[in-house]
Amino acid sequence: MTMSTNTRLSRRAFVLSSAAAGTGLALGFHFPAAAQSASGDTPEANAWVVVQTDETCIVRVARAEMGQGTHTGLAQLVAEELDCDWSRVKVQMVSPGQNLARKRVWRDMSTGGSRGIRSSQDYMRQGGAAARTVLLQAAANQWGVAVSEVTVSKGVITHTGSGRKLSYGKVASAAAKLTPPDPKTLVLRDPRQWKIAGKPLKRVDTALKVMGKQNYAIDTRLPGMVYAAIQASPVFGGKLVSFDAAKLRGRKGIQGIYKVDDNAVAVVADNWWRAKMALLDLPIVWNEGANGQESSATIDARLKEGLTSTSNVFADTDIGNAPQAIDGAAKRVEAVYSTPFVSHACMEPMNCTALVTDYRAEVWVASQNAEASMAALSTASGLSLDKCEVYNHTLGGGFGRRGGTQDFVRQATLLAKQMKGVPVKMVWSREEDMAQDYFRPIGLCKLEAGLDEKGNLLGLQLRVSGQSINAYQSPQNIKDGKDVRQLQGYAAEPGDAQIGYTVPHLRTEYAMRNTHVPVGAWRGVNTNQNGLYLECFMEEVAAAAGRDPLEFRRALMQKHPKHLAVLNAAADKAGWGKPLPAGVHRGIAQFMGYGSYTAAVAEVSVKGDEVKVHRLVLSTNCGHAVNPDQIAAQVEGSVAYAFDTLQSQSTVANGRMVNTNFDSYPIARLRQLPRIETVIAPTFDFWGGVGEPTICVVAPAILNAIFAATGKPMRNLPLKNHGLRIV
Amino acid sequence: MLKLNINGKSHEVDVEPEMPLLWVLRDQLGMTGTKFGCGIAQCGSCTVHLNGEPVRSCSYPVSAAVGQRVVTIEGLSKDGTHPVQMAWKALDVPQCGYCQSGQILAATTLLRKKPKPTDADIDEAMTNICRCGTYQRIRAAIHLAAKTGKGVGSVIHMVSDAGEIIEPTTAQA
Amino acid sequence: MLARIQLSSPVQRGQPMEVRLLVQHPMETGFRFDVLGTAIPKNVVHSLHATYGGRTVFRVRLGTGVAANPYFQFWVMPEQSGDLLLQWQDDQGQKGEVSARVDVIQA
Amino acid sequence: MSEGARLWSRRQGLGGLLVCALGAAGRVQAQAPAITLDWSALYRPFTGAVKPTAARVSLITPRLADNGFSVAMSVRIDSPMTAADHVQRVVLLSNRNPRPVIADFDLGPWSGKAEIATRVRLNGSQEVMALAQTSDGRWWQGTAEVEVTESACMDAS
Repeated sequence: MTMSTNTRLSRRAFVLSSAAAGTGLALGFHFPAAAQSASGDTPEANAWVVVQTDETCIVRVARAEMGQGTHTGLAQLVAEELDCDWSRVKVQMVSPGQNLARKRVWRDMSTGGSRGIRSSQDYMRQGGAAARTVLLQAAANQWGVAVSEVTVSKGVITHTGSGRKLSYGKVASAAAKLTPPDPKTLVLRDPRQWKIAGKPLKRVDTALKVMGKQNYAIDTRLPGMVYAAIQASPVFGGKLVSFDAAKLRGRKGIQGIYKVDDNAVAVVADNWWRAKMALLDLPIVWNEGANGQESSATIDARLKEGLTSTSNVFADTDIGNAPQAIDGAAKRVEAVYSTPFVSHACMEPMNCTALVTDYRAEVWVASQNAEASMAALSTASGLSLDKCEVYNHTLGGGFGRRGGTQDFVRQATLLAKQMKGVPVKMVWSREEDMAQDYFRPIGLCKLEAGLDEKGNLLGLQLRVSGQSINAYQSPQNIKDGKDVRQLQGYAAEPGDAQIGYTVPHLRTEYAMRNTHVPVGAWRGVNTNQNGLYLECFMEEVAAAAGRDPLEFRRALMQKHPKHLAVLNAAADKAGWGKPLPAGVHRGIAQFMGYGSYTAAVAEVSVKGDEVKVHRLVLSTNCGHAVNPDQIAAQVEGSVAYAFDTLQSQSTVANGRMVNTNFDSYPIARLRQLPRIETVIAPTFDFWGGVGEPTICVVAPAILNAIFAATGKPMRNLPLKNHGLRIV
Repeated sequence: MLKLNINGKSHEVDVEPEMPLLWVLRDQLGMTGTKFGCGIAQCGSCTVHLNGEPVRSCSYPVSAAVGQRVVTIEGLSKDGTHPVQMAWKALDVPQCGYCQSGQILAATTLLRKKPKPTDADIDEAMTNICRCGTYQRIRAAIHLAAKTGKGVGSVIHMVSDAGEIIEPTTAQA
Repeated sequence: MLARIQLSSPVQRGQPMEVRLLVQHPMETGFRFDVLGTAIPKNVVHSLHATYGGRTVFRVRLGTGVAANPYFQFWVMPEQSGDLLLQWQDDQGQKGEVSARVDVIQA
Repeated sequence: MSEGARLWSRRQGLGGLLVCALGAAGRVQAQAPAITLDWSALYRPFTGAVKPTAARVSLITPRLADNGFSVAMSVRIDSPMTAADHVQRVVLLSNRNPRPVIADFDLGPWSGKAEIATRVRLNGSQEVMALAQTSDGRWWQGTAEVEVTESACMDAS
């Protein structure tokens, strides 16, 4: 069992109420009605666990559920330590208001960077173990026996001597009165012996989703609620100058037109469609500013300059003398890869319902960080945090769009502030959603390699020229002008995203070249482009060396056993080297991100302009596999998300995004998807992420297979630039 | 006033005839199981049945639904026990779940027309977008509901840290 | 450089007077980059001081940690009517000032 | 003075405008390294060898801030502000900003009240400290914790 160093759990996490009365507890803290149990009795074993007299075990979670299965996984981890009956487990989300009122007892609410489980597993498992401890003690007290004589299984406590039994629900109230154990004394279960965690249990949230009964933020309905459609300046950085409200006079259902911030206008109506149609007909004058001149061509020229420029470039890794080694090599390989902006395109468009009065502000929203929503609400409403509350919902997709960037909360709040006392549901059209995204940054990468006569790799040098997320979002985080975040996955030192190869001469450079387009975290972030650049190039180098691409990689990975093991696992399960049907070719890739190791083998055929992906074998070592079935779900989903890299792009013309709906921005469809196999190879000695790290190996494995099929490297994405399409 | 028959119940709405059925369902009638995704009939999140045929309600004028039987996800079954819903649950198909109302309604029509669909049939019928990428499980769940005995669900190879397979390959459906 | 000043009113002799000052200035941190990846030079208002009736009543040395459009709220105890003068300077040597006449009511 | 008050109401809009103009409308903070600085190293340049006493100083900030670009902060020091007993200096410190000294104020008996408010930049979630020196030369301090929520999408590269 591995515990991170951050296992210290604040005592206040275990503060128990001593105001117990009758069968339940009078809690010092009040949960809103929505979060209360039907029976009304909620003896809180601790902040994480509530055992009810009817044996229901409520596990409280602070992280968001956006489909990635974190609620199920976290509940499994708590239930494992609690040793309760899994069929009685229910998950309850806590709100940021509750978290603040209890001095952030549930800690971080942010859900991104594939951290939902790995950065909260330690204190949540302790929460489960602490609850078990007091429940067992309560039973021992009732029987007048030593706690060492008491065991538990599936929520039933047994006195080993007498065989007497008590259920958790029967001792919950007594347990809640006991002094919580010192977290240091808690011994967590060995993950290799897990009974509830580590198993492919069913998700806790499926039933509602197949009945259309899952309530998403966009489904919010409040008494007296009005609907808003909104448009911000289509050119980033542009300002609203004016709009001609008279043009909408007399239209059915229209209740008002409002300026929102200095760059947007909203139409409010009694029905969203009416609001949206009116907005389409509203004459709006924008001040586009200089950004109106920007286009994909101007951006491309800037990035190209960065590939060869000597200014504003830095080297991060610089081992040996790569330029000299490559210059002197028997054989040289050089390539430039390019990847475009891509869009998050969550299925549930950005939306937020806000209700603001002089003394209170509330939003109903889908957020990857409800506390970020809360802070945005407080700022935009001008009301202090204690007067604000956020009702977070299951997200209809997040992918990094609904994390730190709470622009939708800000807009809805600023709008609702102009209609005090009226709940306003603001929903973005798909076009607005894809025009006002925080896109995955655009980038180019020039790579050079030198081989000796025997085909051994002597030197490797690469330079990424592209937009920096930090420069856009948080420039103060760029240390000494060197934004190493854009080199994610290329770090020579061990860490969350270490390069898997040992090359005698290795140099990685970044030339920051920015654009006016907002950029942000797009599921997998910079591993997506960087994995593609390096892994496609490695295939080219292996081909130049006349080596099998797997063997070529293995030779360079001997000092990276975890990377290598995952690569081998994928190759093994894919049957690397075994015969394939005529016309079918393989490609391979491996990379590391979010603390996890991933690899992929693709089987692809190419006929004319048609690419068919037949099979993908994807392996991962995420350290601990909390729910293998949900890991597989994330791996399968990563394939579809990675298809954006192959076939989609957000182009810029006249300063604005052109591809603003699914007719011009293709999203992977069922018929395009290959048969996917997931290989899970946990080593139990670290905690890695699951939601993101697989995406970055999907596209290079497929592109490498196309290379194998056609003899042409696929350097310029999307694939239509090579006259190809995925069928 | 337009008269609609939705999930076997009659409703009257006072709306423009060109208002898409989706917004009548969601905003006028409060039936939010049908989702808004794109507004241009591309993604299928808004799929409902019209006399058993799937239509994309975001682009379907409400006036054209008058006199026809509209079935939404809320009307597919009372308690989620429709065979397609059962198969969806058995394979834990949904991730975020937002598109699944539409996916399930598209699948039920496919199975009505082709009780034993092939993979090619599924490819052709299932054009709805799922951004979470649940497609492999959607395919498997359709096979499961149809009891075709075909199809591949999640194939999971668990490998121990010693490199051996510790659990056999599991193919669902 | 534009600025706004607001004083509490009425101002009574022997009662502290609230001063709110907002200076329009980007407070360029030096950490930002332009499209070509060139660092934008640091330029912040580095000092600001207030006099009342010719006497210094408030002074602040500030840096990149103060938000764009620096805002300060502070107090001054006026003994008699006079002029409140606020002056500041940024790294590029640009100066700004704003003043307000204060009429003190005898309590 | 009425002129000042009227203009004052535009304060919010003005601030918003400038933030956008900075191109800093984004709100995700990525890869914020959790490097926190040692307080003693931060206050010693002001207090010398003296450790400030944790008393008399109230530092008020919102517990959550949606980004670190503009966080409201106010300081109040318990002092009669007389010629004989007053606060003469107030220093705001960050334990995570690239430049930890946020602002350094001079006050005096003419201030009437030992209260200051401003808006600061904070480089990620951290503790902030207000140091105050009274006219007897003694140093006092108060701290506050701020969670900068923009760090929702951290990815360590």
